[in-house]
Amino acid sequence: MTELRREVDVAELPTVTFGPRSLMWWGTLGFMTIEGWTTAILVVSYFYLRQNFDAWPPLRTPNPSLLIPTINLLIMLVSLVPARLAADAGKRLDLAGVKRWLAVTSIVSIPIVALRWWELWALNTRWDSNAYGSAAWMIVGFHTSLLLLDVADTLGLTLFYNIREMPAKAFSDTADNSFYWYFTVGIWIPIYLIVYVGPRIV
Amino acid sequence: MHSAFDPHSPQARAVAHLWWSMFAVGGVIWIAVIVAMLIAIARRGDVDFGGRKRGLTIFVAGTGIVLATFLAYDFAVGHDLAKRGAPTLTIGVTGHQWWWEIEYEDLRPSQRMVTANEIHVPTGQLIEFKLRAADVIHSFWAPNLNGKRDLIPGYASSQWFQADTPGVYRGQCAEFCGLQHAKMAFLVVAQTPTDYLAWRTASAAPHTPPADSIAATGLKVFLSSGCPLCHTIAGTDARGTVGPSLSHLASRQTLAAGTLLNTRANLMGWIVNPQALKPGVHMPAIPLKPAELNAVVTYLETLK
Amino acid sequence: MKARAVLAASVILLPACEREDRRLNAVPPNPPQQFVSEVRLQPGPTEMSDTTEGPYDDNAPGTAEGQRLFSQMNCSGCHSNGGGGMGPALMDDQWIYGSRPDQIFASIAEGRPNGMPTWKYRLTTQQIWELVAYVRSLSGLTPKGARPTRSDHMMVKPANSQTPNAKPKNTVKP
Amino acid sequence: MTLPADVIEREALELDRVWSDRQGFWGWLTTTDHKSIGKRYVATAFLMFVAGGIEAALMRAQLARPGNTLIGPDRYNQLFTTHGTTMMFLFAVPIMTAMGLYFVPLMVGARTVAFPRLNAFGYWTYFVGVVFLYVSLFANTAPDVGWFAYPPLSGPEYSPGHRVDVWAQVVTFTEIAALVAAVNIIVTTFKMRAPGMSLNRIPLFVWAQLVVAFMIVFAMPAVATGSTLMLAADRAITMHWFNPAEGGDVLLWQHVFWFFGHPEVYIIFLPAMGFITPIIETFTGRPVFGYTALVLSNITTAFFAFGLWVHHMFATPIPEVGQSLFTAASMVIAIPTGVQIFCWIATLWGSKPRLTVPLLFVLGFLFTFVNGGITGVMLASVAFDKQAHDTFFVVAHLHYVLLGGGVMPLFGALYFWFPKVTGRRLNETLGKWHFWLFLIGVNLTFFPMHILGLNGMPRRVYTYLAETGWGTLNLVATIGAVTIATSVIIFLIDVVMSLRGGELAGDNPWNSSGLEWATASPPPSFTFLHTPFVTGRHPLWDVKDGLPVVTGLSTRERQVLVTTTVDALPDYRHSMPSASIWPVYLALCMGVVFIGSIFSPYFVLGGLGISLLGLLGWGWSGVGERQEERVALPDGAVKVL
Amino acid sequence: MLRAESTCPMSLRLFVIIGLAASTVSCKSEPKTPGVVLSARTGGSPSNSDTTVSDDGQWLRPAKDYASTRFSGLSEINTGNVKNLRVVATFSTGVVRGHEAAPVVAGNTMYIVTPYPNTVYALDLTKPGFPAKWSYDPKPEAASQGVACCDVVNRGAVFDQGRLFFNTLDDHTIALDAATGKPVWDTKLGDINTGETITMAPLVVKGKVLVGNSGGEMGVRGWLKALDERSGKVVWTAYATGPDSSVLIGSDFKPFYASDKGKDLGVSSWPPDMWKIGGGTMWGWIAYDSTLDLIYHGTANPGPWNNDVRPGDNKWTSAIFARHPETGAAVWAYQLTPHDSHDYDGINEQILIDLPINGQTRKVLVRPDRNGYMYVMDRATGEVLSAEPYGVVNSSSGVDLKTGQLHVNADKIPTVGKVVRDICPAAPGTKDWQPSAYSPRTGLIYIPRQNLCMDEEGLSANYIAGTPYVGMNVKMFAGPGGNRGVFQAWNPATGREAWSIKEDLPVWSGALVTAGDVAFYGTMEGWFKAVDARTGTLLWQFKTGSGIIGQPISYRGPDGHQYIAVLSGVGGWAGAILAGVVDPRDSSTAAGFVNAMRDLPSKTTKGGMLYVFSL
Repeated sequence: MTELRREVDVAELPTVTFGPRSLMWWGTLGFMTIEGWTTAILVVSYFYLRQNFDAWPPLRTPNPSLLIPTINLLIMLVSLVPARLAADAGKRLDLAGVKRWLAVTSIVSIPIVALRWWELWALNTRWDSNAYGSAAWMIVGFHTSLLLLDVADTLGLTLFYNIREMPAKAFSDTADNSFYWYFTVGIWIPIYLIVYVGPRIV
Repeated sequence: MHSAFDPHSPQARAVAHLWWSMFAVGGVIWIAVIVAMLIAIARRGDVDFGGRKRGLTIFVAGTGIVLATFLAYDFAVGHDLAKRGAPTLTIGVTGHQWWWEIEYEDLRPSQRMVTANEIHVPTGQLIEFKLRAADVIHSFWAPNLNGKRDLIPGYASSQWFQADTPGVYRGQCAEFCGLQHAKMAFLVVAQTPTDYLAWRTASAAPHTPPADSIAATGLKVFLSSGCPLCHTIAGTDARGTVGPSLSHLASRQTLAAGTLLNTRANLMGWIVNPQALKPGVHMPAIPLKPAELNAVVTYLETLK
Repeated sequence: MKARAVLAASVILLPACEREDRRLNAVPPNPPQQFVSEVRLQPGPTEMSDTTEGPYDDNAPGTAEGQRLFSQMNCSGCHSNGGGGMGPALMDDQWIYGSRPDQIFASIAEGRPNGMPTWKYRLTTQQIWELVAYVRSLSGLTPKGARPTRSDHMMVKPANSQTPNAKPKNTVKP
Repeated sequence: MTLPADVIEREALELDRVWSDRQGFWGWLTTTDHKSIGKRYVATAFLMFVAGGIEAALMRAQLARPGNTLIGPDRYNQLFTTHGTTMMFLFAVPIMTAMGLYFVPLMVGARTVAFPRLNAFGYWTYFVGVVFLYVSLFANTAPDVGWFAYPPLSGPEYSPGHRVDVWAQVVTFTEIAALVAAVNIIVTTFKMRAPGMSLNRIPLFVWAQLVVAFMIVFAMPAVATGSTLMLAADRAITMHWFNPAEGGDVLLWQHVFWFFGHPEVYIIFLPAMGFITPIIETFTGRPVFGYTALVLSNITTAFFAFGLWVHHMFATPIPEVGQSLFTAASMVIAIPTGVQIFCWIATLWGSKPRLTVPLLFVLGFLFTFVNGGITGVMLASVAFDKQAHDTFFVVAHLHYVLLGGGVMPLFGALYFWFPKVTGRRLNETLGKWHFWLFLIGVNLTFFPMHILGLNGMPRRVYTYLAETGWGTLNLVATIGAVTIATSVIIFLIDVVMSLRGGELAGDNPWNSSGLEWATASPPPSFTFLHTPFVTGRHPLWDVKDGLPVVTGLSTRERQVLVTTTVDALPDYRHSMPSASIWPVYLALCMGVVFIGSIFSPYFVLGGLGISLLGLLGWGWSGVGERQEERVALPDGAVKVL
Repeated sequence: MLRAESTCPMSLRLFVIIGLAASTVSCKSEPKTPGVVLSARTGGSPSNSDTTVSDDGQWLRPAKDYASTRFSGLSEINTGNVKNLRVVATFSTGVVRGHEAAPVVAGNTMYIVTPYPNTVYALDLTKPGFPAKWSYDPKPEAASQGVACCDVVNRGAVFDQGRLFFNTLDDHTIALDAATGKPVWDTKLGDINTGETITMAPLVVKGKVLVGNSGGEMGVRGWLKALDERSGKVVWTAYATGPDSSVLIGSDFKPFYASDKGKDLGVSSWPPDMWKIGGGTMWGWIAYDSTLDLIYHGTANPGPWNNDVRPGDNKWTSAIFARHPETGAAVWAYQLTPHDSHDYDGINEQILIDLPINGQTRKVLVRPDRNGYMYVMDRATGEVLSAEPYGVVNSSSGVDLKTGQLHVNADKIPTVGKVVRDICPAAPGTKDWQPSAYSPRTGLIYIPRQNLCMDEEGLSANYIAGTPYVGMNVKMFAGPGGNRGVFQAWNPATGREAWSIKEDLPVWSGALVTAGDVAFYGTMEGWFKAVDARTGTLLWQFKTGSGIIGQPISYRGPDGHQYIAVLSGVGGWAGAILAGVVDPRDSSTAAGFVNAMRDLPSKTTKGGMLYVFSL
């Protein structure tokens, strides 16, 4: 073995960091990129298929309903607040705050998932009616899988915080969980505009 | 009989020229790289580092020039291939699993003609092919005459060429289309305009009822079996469009989309057990008694 | 132990082999010889089975070939895409002449008096059996994994693979 | 200051206790050690190479003479599809990322990858895919529509049964595995480099892996979208992405597939570029010429790779203007590749290289790959491509590129790093036999195919007529295939013999310069006793008075050093999770979801349900014990808890 | 009843029996206005020609008169008292398929022919409850049901010279002695094995029984045959396709438009041999103008529906012919829809009236066609005087009156593998077979019709004799407005709609209009409706047992009072969902019509009943 020579000592360095300094944040960013890109490919395909149609939505397919999706969008936007507050509490190492705001985020996120069911039917078409239906269902459906994943993550974290003592790095995880939630809500805005509002505009 | 190296049309010739020039330049580059590599490992002694950076610049510039030349040449050839006058003949080609339906178009509907797996064209004239797929994607390719073009469901496409010299050129489906992709060939028979017209007239001639009695029995057997449900023989009551048209079958050179030479033995074998010769083909084995088979084949052989 | 594992594995895999097997040169079983009874009533203790399988019922390529024949032999002209029209619907639970594979074989091969032609002189036994499998798939009587799903056509009905099993109810001749 | 030997010994013992896995099967199953996983990843992928090779050999046997009836069309179509799918999805990409997962941490001086459990999950997911495809092959349910699975042939109407579903889901498994690996490699490279390894000191191997990881992130979602979200949905739940009658479009598939498919070639080929540079450096004993040029050409290749996909579709009716653009892009990509070749030859030039087996494979690479590159430029020409497309000419081209540009460097790499991984060297003599037979075999098999293709022989045909005159050249190609098979058998014998009694290698048998050679062969469970400190591009060649290292990482837990992204300054100490069964469990859940989806959508729901359980378990077991922690608050302060 | 073999038996008989005409009606004289029937209207109002005059006490043929007006001169029932109509008799036919027939009344007997099995009943109108005098069962072949495209309907019998003539589904034309119900002759005209059936009501003109075949969806070759009224022997056969000799195009043939001129167009406008299986059947209505001595009939759609396999104009399908009844020789022909791609059969009724056009009165033929246009043609020459759309049409953009050409909208032509959406009108056309009525009093045509559009996809069509030869996937749905049916009053003089009534379901019954200015029609829900012929106001309605697709008639009973009769019994193409054993989950079922009719079973049920109403 080569002879070793001490150059630096890192014993004093921190063990928990937040945001871009932490590994988990980068991992989260990686998956956001993959999922965002997948969504982008679906959206491009949606517009590609649109060229095959004279009308969009196709003839005798009503426009998507806006009521439920808009309500859900508003709930999602509102949910950003507790998510942000939870992240902030985490960054302050405020255990009570983290518990409180995680719980609020969890409670707010459940109706989002529930409304998603009616949101799919608000497309007013079926996935097996035609390519328009397939594309619209698939985009919303794929986002639903992201949504479920993050809601499950939030619920799990909330659960853990309430049944055991969590180490400090969980504060960082809480912040990353909120970070992913911003993404989930963030890409929903263009999806909402493209899939639900778009057919009404053009 | 079937090669891009042996062009018989201006289109295929332009591509062949492009190929040979790319081959020459590419070959020189390949040899140069190998020689450089061999010199590099053979030269013993630490050679100085100077000049490499300039070498890199020159190399990049050189590569760029070669590529730009290729590109320009390719665009020129592409331009030539895309350029075409009004076709003198339009032929519809529909790809089926696994045979080709050929329709000679004509502004007078009654002069249209449908045949299969063998395309006759006059030489010296631009022929346009309207390509359509009946099921999956196929690709129309007669290498001696022009490059390939895909037949894609939901899309209309076309290809064209002008055969220079009379001859028989083989073509084959070039896009994987399922079980019998390998046995989906066709022949392009280029003929002088006179010969072509003669063939065209003969092929449009109505069916004459068979004179000899065995053939007449054959027709009867043909019509009372499953054959007419899939095949057409112009002028008879057989009007099926599922399989290739058998009108003038005897004048074709091959059977089963270029799979077999059109001989009596092959025809018999094909009718009795097509699955042995082309497994998976949609034609079932026709249960005929030997005498019936003999009669049917005798009849089919009269379809010149 | 090892032998048992191998046996278990083959039991799992065998249906798959069966289901995907392209029987290019198959010799299908002979057509049913007996005449088909058009009533369910029979004197004495009854033991009627509706579970018999046609040779291609659990065979996806065979069923697909049946689907092809169904449109090419113009079955679809009368029976549409299973919904009927000039002929009776095939995707519902009503069977005038019985839903068993041998009964359907007989219907196709022999024809039926109210307009169903006889096909036995035109189609081979194998082709008729393939049609039987497809016809049964229309009402969900064949295993789901072997049934065709949507074809590349206008969507006029739910895919066969989505059709719930319509438990046959034999009805009398109209 | 030099570290005292007793401290080193004590620390080594403590670290080994913390990092090593439990004994026995359970330890083997639950390991998150990137080296264990990397090894089994490479071994599984190589097994797939052998399996794909056997399929190829069977196909060559069938094609040896015209009208052969050895294998019927049904089996042949399954074989060539399985061959293509295996080679692309189960061999080439996995083995390249596996090499990265094993070596990137070693080369950047890290103890493990950034996400060890994710790494294990990736491997097991891939493993499920492997098992699935091969079980289906033996159950006569292997896909038979080509590795490209063009609809409508692969659609529900023309591919009844589940064969294509198997394909679509096998692809899904490998997508997940590749994406997980890519994220791991990216974060490992960005955040876990040894202090001092700034961006301009990253080894070219790692650069290549990094670039490829980014390509995976942007390419793989395309085919995942196509296969899982579109094709499988069309087949299973009656969607209409590819049904022209209901507004779908069969060319959409070709776009999404080749948007992945072309970068895929570079995903296979660029890591090989990373193998070549250290081999050339080591055996010429000098730094490679044009480090910056090589890095830049890697990056440009990656960018251009996304702009070429349409050249797979020149025979389709798409606008000619678009085709011209793609022709130009396809030709331009030759420049960065040419630059790389120039740099390597310039490095070799007059260097008195040691002609060991790894270097021989690099030379074989040049001989073969340049040929494939030149035919690649030819195929970029629309006019010529319309003749050559979908013929054996393309088969020849792609095998020259992939065998020459991927497999040959891979063999070189296996010979080169085998001592590091196993502690023993491979036999040089057998290696030379392997090399020469392989080189001859590849050229004998594939060179005739150029001529066959232009003589009109289409791809994917299970037989051909004697009248076509293709018999002789096909026979030559089959003989070549036998030669290749022989060479691979020699290699396998060499591996088995060397594992048993090969020459012991020592830490750095080739006198190489990379950090991976700074630790023992095979590396200990903790990889590096101390994280090295990097002062140049060639750490071991730069060493003057002992390797500079970092101290202060805990020896009581799996702690690694995280550094800053650009300059690689020490930033914080990160605790890695322990071994866990949950990655295996979750991979099996993926199996339930995706394999089950073929049979019923309810499997998806059920599978997701049990996956949630797995996620909870994963999260629970990853929380770790509360201990003294130093938290870096966002405002810069450090709070000790 | 006069039995004289007069050169002009009809008008003479009319004159003698009812003496309605104010002025002498003679065979060769210029037509004059029958003053009693026609109230004087302000200048320029259309008048009916001699061919419309008929015996208002009886109803001898489904269209009432040779001019196909379905106008009854009886006026006892009028707009004021129609609300008092009540059922006076019912009669169950014993069949529950689509009843498209019109009862015919001759003397004191009413004759009904049922759908398959085509039983004929003679009802005695003199006795209470109209008991059956006799019935006749022709026992048609059961297999014929399997080749009848659109239910096993029959559109009625015809009475002439003491005999009743009717067709059976299995291609027989039978003459019965009207008094005894004994068959006089029975001629087999076609072969169900090739897909031929007969559903039309024959017409007797000048001692010839005119009969055409059905089966355009089975790849048959359409024909119209004339049978000798006495012997049943076929006198002439005019095919719709093929060489001029078989279409009976000879030296008399003088079509108005250049596109209809040429030799053997019935062959040269088809790909080789396709004319032999090209459709052009004749299952609709025939009119007769005794002045010009011409019969007018249409030909149905070309086969198969998939138009890819039959490039060309496909003459003489979807056309109108004028022929001499004795020889069948064509005098002119006009192709309404050349190269039809949407099943626009040209078999609808032609109403022969006199119409003021540009200040002069022209003898015209009015044809509300399937393709969506109301053709007004000079019936002597075949010139199209106007062709206005009377429903929603986007499959074409109008008719060029100079060339006679229909401007087809190429975007709406389906080909194999291509789905074309939103084609209006749908395959049954703006109006199908269901005949309209014309009232000389109001000058309006009363059109029962549908308002449907469709999606179409071409499929490859394989010809197998005796099996359907269609090659099209069709999905129909309600047109703009959402109502599937319309009862429309149309002014042929102005080419404008006068009024219309929206009906939820297609109006698949015939129309009747009376001198009491009441128009009658039935709906598929089963409502039998009477509306004011001038305004369209609903005056009375009655719910029958099943949906109505029959043709209402009016006659004077033995008691001297006016009666209205109609058959109720849903079915036909529109009612296929009830008539056949179909499954509405398949929207292509019954060639796509079922998709538009999924709710029919919830609105009515099968039936087969005659209803007779009176004040």
